[in-house]
Amino acid sequence: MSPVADAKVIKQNMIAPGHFRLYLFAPEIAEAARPGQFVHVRCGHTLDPLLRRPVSIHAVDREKGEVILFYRVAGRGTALLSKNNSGDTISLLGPLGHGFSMPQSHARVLVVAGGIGIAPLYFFLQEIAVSEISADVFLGAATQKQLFFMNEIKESGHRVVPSTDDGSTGYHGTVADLFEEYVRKSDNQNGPVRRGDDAKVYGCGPSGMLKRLTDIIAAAGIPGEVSLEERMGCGVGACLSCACKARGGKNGVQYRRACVDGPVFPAGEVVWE
Amino acid sequence: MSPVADAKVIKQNMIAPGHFRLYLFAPEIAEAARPGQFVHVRCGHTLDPLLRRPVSIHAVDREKGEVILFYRVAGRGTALLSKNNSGDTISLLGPLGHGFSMPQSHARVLVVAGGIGIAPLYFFLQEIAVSEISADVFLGAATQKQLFFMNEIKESGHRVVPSTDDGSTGYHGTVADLFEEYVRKSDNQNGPVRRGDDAKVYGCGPSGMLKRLTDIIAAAGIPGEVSLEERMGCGVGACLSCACKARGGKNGVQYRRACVDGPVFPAGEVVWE
Amino acid sequence: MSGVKPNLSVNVGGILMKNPVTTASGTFGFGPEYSPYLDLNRLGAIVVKGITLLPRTGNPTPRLAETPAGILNSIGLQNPGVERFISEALPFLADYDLPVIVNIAGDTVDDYALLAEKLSRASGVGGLEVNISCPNVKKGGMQFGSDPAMAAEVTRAVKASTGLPVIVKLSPNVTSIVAVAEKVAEAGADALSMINTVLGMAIDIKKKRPVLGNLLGGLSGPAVKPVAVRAVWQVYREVKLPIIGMGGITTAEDAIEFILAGATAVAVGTANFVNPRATMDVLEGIENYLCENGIENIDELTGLAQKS
Amino acid sequence: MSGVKPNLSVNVGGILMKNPVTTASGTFGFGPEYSPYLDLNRLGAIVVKGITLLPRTGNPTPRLAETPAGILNSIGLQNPGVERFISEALPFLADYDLPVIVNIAGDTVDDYALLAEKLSRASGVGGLEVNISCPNVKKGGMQFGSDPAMAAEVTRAVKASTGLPVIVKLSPNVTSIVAVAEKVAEAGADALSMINTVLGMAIDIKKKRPVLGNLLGGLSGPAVKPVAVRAVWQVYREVKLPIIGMGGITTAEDAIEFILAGATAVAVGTANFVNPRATMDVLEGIENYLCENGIENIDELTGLAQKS
Ligand SMILES: Cc1cc2nc3c(=O)[nH]c(=O)nc-3n(C[C@H](O)[C@H](O)[C@H](O)COP(=O)(O)OP(=O)(O)OC[C@H]3O[C@@H](n4cnc5c(N)ncnc54)[C@H](O)[C@@H]3O)c2cc1C
Ligand SMILES: Cc1cc2nc3c(=O)[nH]c(=O)nc-3n(C[C@H](O)[C@H](O)[C@H](O)COP(=O)(O)OP(=O)(O)OC[C@H]3O[C@@H](n4cnc5c(N)ncnc54)[C@H](O)[C@@H]3O)c2cc1C
Ligand SMILES: Cc1cc2nc3c(=O)[nH]c(=O)nc-3n(C[C@H](O)[C@H](O)[C@H](O)COP(=O)(O)O)c2cc1C
Ligand SMILES: Cc1cc2nc3c(=O)[nH]c(=O)nc-3n(C[C@H](O)[C@H](O)[C@H](O)COP(=O)(O)O)c2cc1C
Ligand code: FES
Ligand code: FES
Repeated sequence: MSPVADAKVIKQNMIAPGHFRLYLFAPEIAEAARPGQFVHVRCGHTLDPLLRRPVSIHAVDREKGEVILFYRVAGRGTALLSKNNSGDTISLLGPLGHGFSMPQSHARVLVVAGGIGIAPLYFFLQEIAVSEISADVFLGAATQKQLFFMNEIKESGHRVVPSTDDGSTGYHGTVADLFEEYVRKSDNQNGPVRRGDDAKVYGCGPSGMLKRLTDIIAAAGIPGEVSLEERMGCGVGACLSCACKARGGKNGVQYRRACVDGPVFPAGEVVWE
Repeated sequence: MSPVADAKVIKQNMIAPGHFRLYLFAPEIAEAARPGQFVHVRCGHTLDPLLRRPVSIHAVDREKGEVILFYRVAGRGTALLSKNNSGDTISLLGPLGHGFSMPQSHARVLVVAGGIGIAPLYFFLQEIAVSEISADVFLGAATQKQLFFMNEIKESGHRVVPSTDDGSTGYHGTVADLFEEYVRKSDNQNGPVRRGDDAKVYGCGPSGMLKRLTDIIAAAGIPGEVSLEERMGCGVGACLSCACKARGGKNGVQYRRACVDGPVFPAGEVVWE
Repeated sequence: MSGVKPNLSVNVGGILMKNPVTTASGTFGFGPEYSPYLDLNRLGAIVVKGITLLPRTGNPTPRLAETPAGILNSIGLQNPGVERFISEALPFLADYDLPVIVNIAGDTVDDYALLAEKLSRASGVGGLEVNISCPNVKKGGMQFGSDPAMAAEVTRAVKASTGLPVIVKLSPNVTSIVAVAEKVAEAGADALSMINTVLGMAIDIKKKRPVLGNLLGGLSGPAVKPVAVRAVWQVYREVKLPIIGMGGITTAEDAIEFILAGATAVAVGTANFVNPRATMDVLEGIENYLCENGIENIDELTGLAQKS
Repeated sequence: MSGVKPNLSVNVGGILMKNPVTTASGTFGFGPEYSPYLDLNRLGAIVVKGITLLPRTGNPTPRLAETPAGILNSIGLQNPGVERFISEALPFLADYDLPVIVNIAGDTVDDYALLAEKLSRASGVGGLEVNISCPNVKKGGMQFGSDPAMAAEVTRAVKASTGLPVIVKLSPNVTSIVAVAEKVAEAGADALSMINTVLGMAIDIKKKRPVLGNLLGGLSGPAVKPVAVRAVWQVYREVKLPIIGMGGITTAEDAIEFILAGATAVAVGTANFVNPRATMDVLEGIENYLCENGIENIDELTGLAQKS
């Protein structure tokens, strides 16, 4: 039986305006969770809003039985969620979905995160660090204050290349632009990423950014995986509301369910609208 | 303009299981409030539950600008209300309705409160104490632990005669039974309440109790006022959902609006179903 | 653009409103009830409680039940009758500068005609809203609204008895609201309003009987908003009459949904009970939305979602 | 009395259910999706997602919008088609001991007949639920459900093609659900289920276009409960067929409202998305209610509110 956990809030920290890290006691979920998976969260206790909200698992502490979420207040559900304090109870379903595949130990790992997209990739970076794999992390945000967890990521052995839309830190532009330049340079100068390399890209962020990322890596011939954000109903594959277009099937394009077939898909399989 | 006050919660105390005293900062309402009036309270912040809940004004502290409510958790709305803590904001409409008339200074004041019915009568007792009127208070509850505020009421100069359904304190039986005996004794023994006395009864409690009370005082020829509990929509007289039957009109019976014509009515005007 | 004040005025079938926000009949009394909470002059119009020829005492209590994000009501047209409405309630509104729209309901076609006639002779009435869709009365009411031919007959009778603009209020409790709207339009209605309440019911599982004294009731409030927006969308496509949209509007965002779907004006109903200033919040929010979107004229917004 | 376990078993037009709790088509997949969360054997029956003759890809996305205490969906009958349903989905359910009710939808009367035939030959099907009320498909769907004569024709065709119990699922989007129910009963239906979703719509005010890819959608969830209870109440009075009640059931209290109004069984739909164990909570709550009220047999509860 998969748990519907009534998780106790351990603590909740606002780490920037509208951005929260929520620590929940849910040992079974912590135990089972893999990077890229999500929990389906009941944000309030009344019939409005009605549906759960999908939130990536951002980190776990298996010893303490903790599941940690990192989220941005986007609307009513997440606003309610942010009102929870230590001792409150939140209903969680999970871990759900198909996460990131774990890279081979000798692989060249490139992580591209836009905005809140760092949420699940942070967990991914934690987990590969345990296997002593280090990654190049391209971290994009609107502005310096929203470049979250740079130091923590560096401390676990990864390299971080930041970008900001307003140029307040690092590369001035989007993280897709930054990554494109990086890949182009690699190509030209025989640099670190080449066709045939055992490189792999892991991306999460707004869909515009992921579409660009997919184009860039397709052109460069690098495989990759991206995590999609679809509106979800059930989260368990029953309602067919999270349909997203993927290559395959009889007509070359078929609907797949982001909640169980994803949210992480091989970049090359996604059919962008 | 009447206020729709966004009142800050000063504090909320559970004074018995499921019973709360809620202190709100709402100076305009505190200033204007009269005993028997109520506030229309938004218990949550979402669309469910949708409607406000009527709650009597239980006390005010005009100097501090405080409005105090005393309520019992009866369902979803009041359950949500009980979750509010100091610093939270609650929307109030009020003071609303037609309250108790203030007794003449020489009047013999008899107060009959059943259960949570003490909520508005407490305010009434406070206010008449300021005018140095003291009352005989018949206070009924299911059990001793729910005989609220006995000492506070005594301290403000009133006499309290308690009754409990389980006999754990005072008279063993309902407060209506207690009051009936009292009135009968008064009659027989030429005691304190007599026809022609300037006595007046003020009652609040479950509708079964108020109906009995009305019968008792009608038989004894004592005037009285009772506060009714009707399901309310708007609270301001617009929706006609709080209709209650009262004597008057062409057919001898007419609907009156509990929210604006009441909630306090002369006992003799109420037509009990 | 953000400096320019957008033009909010609308014309609903000859009723000139300074802005598109009005009240839903039966949820705003006759005006005095909410006048302590807002300046009535800021409303685009006021629609008063449904009026019948003779006084009505309304339905037995309880008359209200709360449901998820909605309410059921079975008030049953309690009202003082048209004579006392004219002599006692109308004068209060004469002091305000806004169109007064009177919602009328009858048991027969003649009732409607007579009501229209009497109200046309009264001073201070700016328009009539013909309630052929009340689920809470035995005779008339929804019966007229669920039969396109009957709806048309009532419309014609009212039009023949008045020079005032005539708005016909449609029921959602029909297989095709468009079919009713078309017939009503042919019969000469100047505008449409929709939706009246959705027929519903609640049962008290402790007492094992219906909650409402009248058994069935009309569902309103946020719960019905999707049904109402759909009705406006469908009718706007087929019928060229201005629409007053209503059903669950609590915020400006809700109101804008209705306007984008095809409404010329909007009415706030159940939300008044929750927030007495809901009409004002809606009005201010619409104005901000127009500014933010660089729209100078509210008319440009009507039906815009149909064009995408 | 409180010691005695009440008898929860019901007979829905020949389908024997060990308790009155089933699932609403389209909200519970084909079984495997929720099997990690509950023991399917504890359900009274399972109603699977709507099946068509040929596979369907469904409607364009977005297919879901949240509304106040409800959701709008426009899935559009995405399903693998009857052949693959029989070969791939049915075997999973064969391991369980509960009636499998297959919801069928067609574009033509013949489609329905053919589906019924094919499913009658498959093993492991306990009954058919005829979906003449889906608002999310262009052809067929609600068209059949909104015309009593068409509804009857579909019913007759299905009955002629199968020996399985036939439940006809009714749409609330009609002027008179009783009129449809009566014709369907005359045509030989063994039971009725109601309600399918209420036709609705939402508009994205940022994008200024409908939220759903398919523009209109079906409203379900707590918001529609009063409409559904009313439908069950009205039909129970006039038509002597067992009813599976559904629409907004999230708790046992909700389910009991339907039973008191006249339902023999109840289905949990949208609530599964919120609480995967909603069916179990409903079941346990019904059992407690019966115990507390000293009712030995669930049948005694059906329609009890009509008798007060
Ligand atoms: C698998 C998955 C993992 C996610 N992980 C995270 C995370 O770790 N941290 C985080 O901050 N957010 C995450 N999200 C996004 C998060 O689910 C939405 O921000 C949230 O559902 C918005 O709910 P709300 O009630 O606050 O806003 P709403 O009021 O519902 O909506 C606000 C805005 O967000 C859009 N929206 C609503 N639901 C979704 C959805 N499911 N997908 C895309 N857009 C939506 C609405 O259309 C609207 O524009 C994830 C989404 C998915 C599908
Ligand atoms: C003028 C007035 C003053 C009141 N003052 C107080 C007070 O000071 N303290 C206090 O504890 N309670 C008071 N009440 C009662 C209080 O309003 C209800 O207990 C409350 O509305 C219940 O809301 P809920 O959401 O918690 O319960 P719900 O879930 O709505 O209902 C719980 C039960 O209460 C019944 N109910 C709901 N609303 C009302 C209503 N307005 N009147 C009567 N029964 C209702 C329901 O039918 C149900 O049986 C007052 C009521 C009125 C009309
Ligand atoms: C308490 C109440 C009384 C109503 N009375 C009337 C009425 O007299 N005439 C009428 O046409 N509609 C009446 N209605 C319907 C409303 O005008 C409106 O059409 C409906 O409530 C939907 O809008 P809402 O969801 O904003 O409330 C009434 C609604 C409520 C809630
Ligand atoms: C996502 C979704 C898909 C549905 N698919 C079907 C379907 O395939 N066939 C059908 O007859 N009803 C379908 N329905 C309607 C439900 O079975 C049910 O009648 C309706 O949702 C009301 O119940 P609820 O409020 O408990 O969800 C669907 C409903 C939803 C929400
Ligand atoms: S969210 Fe229901 S199938 Fe994916
Ligand atoms: S509660 Fe609306 S008139 Fe009294």
